[in-house]
Amino acid sequence: MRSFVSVVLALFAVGAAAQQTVNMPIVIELSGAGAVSGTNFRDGAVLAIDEINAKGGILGRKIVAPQSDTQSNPGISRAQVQKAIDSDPYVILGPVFSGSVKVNMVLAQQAEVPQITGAEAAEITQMGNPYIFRTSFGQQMSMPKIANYIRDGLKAKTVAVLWVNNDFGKGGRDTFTKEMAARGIKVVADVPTESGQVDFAADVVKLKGANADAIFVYTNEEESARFLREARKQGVTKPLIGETTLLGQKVIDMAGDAANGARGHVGLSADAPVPAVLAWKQKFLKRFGYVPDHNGIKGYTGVYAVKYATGKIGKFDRKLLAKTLHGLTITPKQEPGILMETTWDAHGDIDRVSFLAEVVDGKQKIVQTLPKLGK
Amino acid sequence: MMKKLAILVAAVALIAAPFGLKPYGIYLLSLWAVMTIAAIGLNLTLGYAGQISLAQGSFVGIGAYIAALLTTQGWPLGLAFAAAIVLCFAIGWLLGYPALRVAHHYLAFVTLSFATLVFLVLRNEEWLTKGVYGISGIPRPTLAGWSTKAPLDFYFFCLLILALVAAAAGWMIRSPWGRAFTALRENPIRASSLGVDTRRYTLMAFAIGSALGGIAGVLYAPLVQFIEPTAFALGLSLNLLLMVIVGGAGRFFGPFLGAAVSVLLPEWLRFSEGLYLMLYAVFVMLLLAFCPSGLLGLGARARKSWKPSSKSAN
Amino acid sequence: MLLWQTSQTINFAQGEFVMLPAFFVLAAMKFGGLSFPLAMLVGLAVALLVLGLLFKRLVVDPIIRHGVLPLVISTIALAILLKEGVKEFYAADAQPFPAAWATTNLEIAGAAISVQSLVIMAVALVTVGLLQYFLAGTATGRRMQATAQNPALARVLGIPVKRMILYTFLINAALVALASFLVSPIYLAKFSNGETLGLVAFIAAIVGGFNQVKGAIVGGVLLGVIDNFVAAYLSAQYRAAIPLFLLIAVILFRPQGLLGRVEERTV
Amino acid sequence: MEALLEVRELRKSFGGIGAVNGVSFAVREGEILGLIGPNGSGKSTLFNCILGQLAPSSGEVRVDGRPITGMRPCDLNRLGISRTFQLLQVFPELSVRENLLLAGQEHQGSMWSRLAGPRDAGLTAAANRMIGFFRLEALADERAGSLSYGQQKLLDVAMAFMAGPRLVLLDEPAGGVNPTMLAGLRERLRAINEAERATFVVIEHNMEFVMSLCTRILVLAEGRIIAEGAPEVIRRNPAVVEAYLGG
Repeated sequence: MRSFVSVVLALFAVGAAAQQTVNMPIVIELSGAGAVSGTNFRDGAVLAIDEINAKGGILGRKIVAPQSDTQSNPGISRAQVQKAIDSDPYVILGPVFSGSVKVNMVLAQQAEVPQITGAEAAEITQMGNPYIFRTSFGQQMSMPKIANYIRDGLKAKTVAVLWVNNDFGKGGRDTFTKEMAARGIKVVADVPTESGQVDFAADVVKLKGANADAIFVYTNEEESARFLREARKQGVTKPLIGETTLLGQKVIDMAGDAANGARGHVGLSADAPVPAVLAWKQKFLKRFGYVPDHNGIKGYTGVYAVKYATGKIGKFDRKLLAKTLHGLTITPKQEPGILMETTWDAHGDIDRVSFLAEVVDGKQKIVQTLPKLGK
Repeated sequence: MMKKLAILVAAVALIAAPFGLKPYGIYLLSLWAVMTIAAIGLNLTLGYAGQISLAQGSFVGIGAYIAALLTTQGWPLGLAFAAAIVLCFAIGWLLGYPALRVAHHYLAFVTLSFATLVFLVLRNEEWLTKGVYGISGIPRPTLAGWSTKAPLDFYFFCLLILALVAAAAGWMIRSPWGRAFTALRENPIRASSLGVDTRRYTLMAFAIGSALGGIAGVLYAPLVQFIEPTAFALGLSLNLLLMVIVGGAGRFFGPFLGAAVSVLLPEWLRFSEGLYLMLYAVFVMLLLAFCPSGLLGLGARARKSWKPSSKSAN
Repeated sequence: MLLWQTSQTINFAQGEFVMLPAFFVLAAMKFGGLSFPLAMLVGLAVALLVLGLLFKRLVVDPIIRHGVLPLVISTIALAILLKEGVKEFYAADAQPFPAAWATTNLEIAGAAISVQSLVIMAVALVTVGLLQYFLAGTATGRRMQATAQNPALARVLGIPVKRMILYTFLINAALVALASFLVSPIYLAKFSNGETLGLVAFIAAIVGGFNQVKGAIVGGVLLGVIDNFVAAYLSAQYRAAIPLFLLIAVILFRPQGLLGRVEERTV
Repeated sequence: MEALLEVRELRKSFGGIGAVNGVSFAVREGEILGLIGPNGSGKSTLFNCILGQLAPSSGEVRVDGRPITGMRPCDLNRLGISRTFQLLQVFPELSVRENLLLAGQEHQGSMWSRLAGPRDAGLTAAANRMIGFFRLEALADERAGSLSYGQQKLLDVAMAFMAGPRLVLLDEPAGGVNPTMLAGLRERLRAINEAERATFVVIEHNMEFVMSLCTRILVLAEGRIIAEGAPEVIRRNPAVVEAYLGG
């Protein structure tokens, strides 16, 4: 019914395109535990929307993007997504927290509204929902790459895991452990930490005691920074391996010297050695006054993906948009705003090049570029 | 007389409210009804019996997890209600024991510890609660052929439960128990010398308040249709406490207003975008500065100033 | 971080109070272009003004007459306000905070000890010493303690109760500012830091005994040791529960705190 | 004849300092026993030990020959032992009538029947009788907290009688009550004593009040009984005079 209305509206819109707008609500974590990621995502999306609007919008329609804060609370995120759906949106952007996404992706699916999420938990794209799309690697994509690096790059036989005990950290840890088992690498220490934890002394003691060949760190940015400082303080010498949340520029800024030597896999990075990404970073910094993390890229590229796919269809049709995005590859040549060549698979997961990086002298240095999986 | 009329008007308004609202508004109203139930429970413990509890949110959580675990296994929601009431009553009873030994902020922190413990158990005991992943796909109930799947139907279901709970709580407060609870709050030593079994009433106040929290939880799970531990962390308990105090502790209709402030006010303030939570906080602080006995206290004060003949008292 | 109950106030925003001064400093450096030491002084002054004087005048005074509960709620709201304010007007992400001293490690008998920890310990000890001296050794301090223990009696004895309470708030503000400057280089300055800090501080205060400065310190140290011990040797998943159980045990079996004296209860 | 209340060798000390040092006495049914003594002589502590608010360090309390030491106040109350406190203890947020209803309700039925069963069961009638008896009619629906001190004191006493107790321990019922009201109070107490055969133990500093009300008087000093006898005997006892003037 709703999509029928929107089709009618879309057809009608051809005549009155100049006055028409397209509604892309942003439902995101602007307060509570997810505020950092959410704010990045939001600002990334806003940056893209303003650029697109400045150039005349999508198919001649300006984007309007009302923002609503989920307070990092799934119950409230459900209310806000409901509100967004009530306003007859074209696409919903956000949220980032996997828990929140799991609540409201069902609503978006029922209303047949495509949802561009920032969440990375593996199961989201495995529930058969044709309206959910990621803009970054899910954990089931990134963990094998890290696992390979630990086996081939480090030749480690044992590994210790430090993870943050929320859905993000737990999901990553579970996937990682599975990948380790598949490669015959033993997990000798398994250390959960609290979200927002400030004192990592005991955890570092435990990790040191395990004496593993490598330590895999999967916590949010600030905790990573605090951990790095504590690890430096206690003189940990084993390689510290991580994802974007360990190697990001933000972590490096916060951890100072202590970040040097940390290395690992970066699925999506504002520090990627891709000119388009670096230029984007500068643009973002100039506009918002802070250095974005990968969530900024998620929001930004998500909006551009919608723009490109819509342009390809030639009209505003939510169902068709979802269908088009599945299996779609967008290259920066076709759409500069996508920054890097990106492919969506049938589940809404993405495929993209990624990087192995190391922190050297307070800078993230890309050691190796890993190709897309699909190639 | 006036009061009865006001209640009637309010009831009609609540039944009429969702018509003309979009699902979002109906969802919020349903959430309000659920939170009101939990707040009524806390009001019993705190407002009437004077026992501070920072664990009410945990009972909502226990109720919600019972509902989620049972209904996703195909059991009816009615069974979840029964199980939640029994279990929360029992746990609430046990939680009441520290209250016999300590009071005020010490009791606050015993209950706070309990709240943290419940959160940790919900998060860490993955075999039971699915841990941080949460439980999704919680079905909404069908009652004698009436499916509450649609937002409107589910709202009326919540409203029905709220009415039942309110009626039961009202009955109790007007029974000798209500007087005994008040006596417990105002002067437990004197109450005891008048034959009031303070121990049993204290435990009862905790247990019943907790059971109502459990009922709210059983409704919360199918309302949101996804639950995870952080929703029931300390924040919810503090929020419920805020509802009770802001509405007017120890006043029957306090929780109704308090829940409205807590659930609906932030939504109304969203026009201010990033500032809305700050405005909300300022509102709460101002309200408490000018009327520490809550919104209903404000009403009572207004009435008093109209009727200067009644004796002023402290 | 540890002076608490002198004014019979439960402050759920105490953690936010520790979080905030670091941002005063950062803001002074960023917008005022001040050097770090100067910014610290500004931060301290602003903390005294806002977290001491204004907090008392605008939040506590109008409400405290009406009982503790409304005040508790009000401080919860205040915590939201402070958190959101910092997030909205400064930044949502964690900010590195300069340390006033070297961040290098010292090798002592083979163990690495960071200068930071030493400085923190030293400053904490000196502060406690000064505070203890002030409260027990000076006339004003003794008056403050008298006020805390029995305001009515203190008034009868001719102690300017109001001013004493104000002093208490100012000292509290100074202490949180100090705590803020000490922990922020390690913890990083972030708007949501208060949530963790407040709880820890409060538990420390209860464990050690209310209105006992010494007790709060012992409580704090004990808590830190136990927390780390549990995380290292028992269950890291349940580490948050342990201090709380300690708390319950203390409350139920030694309500006066580990170091506190028994207060006679009157019927 | 067996005593209604019997106290044997009761002792209570706080941190090594004895407040009650071996007190024994008996109260016969229908008696009005006065308990006097200087401040700090242990009168209120004695009451608290008898009534379960404090646990005695040693000694025994019997009612009808049955030991009740260590029983909780609420259970004692339901045995028909009631009390008032030295300081005012009414429930300020409840109305006068509700205060009285509360004072009577726990003596009826079980906890469950109080929740589910008939609301009243003669309770309101009893409360109204009590209101009439203590002449509180005009104030029946006022908040107890809004009453004058003397009125609250009357209510306090009325509450103690609500459940038809056999033994009432009154802790300074005359304190702070004006002389007119005091005469009324004495008259009421005497009337109840005669009509219901209710037994009283009264702590009081107002000598005139005690002497005119009580049939027998105990004098306590430093936690011990130093004199016992009819009012006129006590009045002339040199030890009593010494304790009051010298203490």
